[in-house]
Amino acid sequence: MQVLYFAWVRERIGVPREDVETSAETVADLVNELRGREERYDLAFSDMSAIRVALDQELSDLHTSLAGVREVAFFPPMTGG
Amino acid sequence: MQVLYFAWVRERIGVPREDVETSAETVADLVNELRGREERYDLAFSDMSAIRVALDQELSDLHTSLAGVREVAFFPPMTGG
Amino acid sequence: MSISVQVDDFDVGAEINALSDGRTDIGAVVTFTGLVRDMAGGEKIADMELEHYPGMTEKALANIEAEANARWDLQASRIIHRYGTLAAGAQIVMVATASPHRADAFEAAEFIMDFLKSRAPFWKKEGTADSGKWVDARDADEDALNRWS
Amino acid sequence: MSISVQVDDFDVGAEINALSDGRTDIGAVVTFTGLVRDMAGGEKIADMELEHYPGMTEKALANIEAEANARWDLQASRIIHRYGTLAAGAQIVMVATASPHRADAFEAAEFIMDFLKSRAPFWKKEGTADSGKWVDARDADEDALNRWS
Repeated sequence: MQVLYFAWVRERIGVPREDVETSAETVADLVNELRGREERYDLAFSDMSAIRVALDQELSDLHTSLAGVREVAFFPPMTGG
Repeated sequence: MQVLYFAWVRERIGVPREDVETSAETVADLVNELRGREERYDLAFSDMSAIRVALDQELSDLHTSLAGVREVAFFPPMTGG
Repeated sequence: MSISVQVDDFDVGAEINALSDGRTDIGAVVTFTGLVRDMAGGEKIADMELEHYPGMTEKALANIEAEANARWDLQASRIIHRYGTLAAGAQIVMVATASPHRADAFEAAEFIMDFLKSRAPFWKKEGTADSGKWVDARDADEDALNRWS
Repeated sequence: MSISVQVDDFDVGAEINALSDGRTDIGAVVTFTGLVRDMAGGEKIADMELEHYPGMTEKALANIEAEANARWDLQASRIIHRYGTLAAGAQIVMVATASPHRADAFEAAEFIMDFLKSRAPFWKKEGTADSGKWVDARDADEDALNRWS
């Protein structure tokens, strides 16, 4: 599964995207799995209220299933316009 | 006193402006005086709900005094923009 | 703040540039451009005759612009209103507002347009194939003013 | 309906002309242009870095534009959003809407801007003299969305 990071989430994790082997069932499971791997993930995801998630380029949330999803993106609240 | 007419008020009265000798005290008095003079005024002012008035280029109303006023204008509701 | 009442056409892009060129403090520019539509009430419109009240028009536009600048945080504003004979598709009016904040720029431009519609001394006569017809004031335009009071 | 996500600058006047040239049925064109401000929270801003999510950005902009066209009576619309490094004073975004009616053109442009502010995947990093700071999302921008629901 492709996992993408943007803005300060990208900066904290240190890469813009990576291929992640996981059997996580939901976004929240994936986050917990990553936080257990290395400190940089733990730091990036320490306050999930400041994190937004998109599944296959559609805004979603932590409780959504990852079944069939190819691309997960984590980023701060958007500041366009 | 200079009296100006615009849009269909001007068309009905037949002139864009004229000098009017009057001792009318209010706008309503002036309108009544003009209506008594000729039919074209009577026609133009037959429905005063469709007429707006400006005194010295400021929007005003029928009950306002003409004391000190140099320019009176009659016109339909404005359609700018 | 600047207003023009003129026969000549105008260039919205050039007006935006004149407001914002060389400045780095503006966050938002809103423009409104009004055009002559080719249809009105199911009738084909060839052109529009715009009559105005020279002298009063300039005062009314300057007052509307000053009022907008008093109500909202504007860094610049511009009003241009044409008169004379305008063909279908021609530009009639433009309003531009610049502000640090988008809401101020939007609201001020809407406010100015609402006032121009029924408080600036212009009168429109639509030219159809065989005659001309004075445009009636719309209740909706009068109602639009009430939201600002 | 047309959207662009690009590094290059744009010309608002040319975009307005592209919407309206050769047409005689448009009554109102509204444009919004967003610019990089040189100050934020009392600090001097030299430039702004705009990051986005290629692919998702284009989808989000197309969805916002389609929703605006579904809600209001629009004859044409255009969204351009830049990314990359933009100097203070530079143009960031423009929205243009054309409609027979001024209220539709104004509301649709405001709606699109409100959505771009907090639903399009862009992130701004302000460059100050010695560092960079990610711009926080504003509660006011989130609140602005609620009026359309």
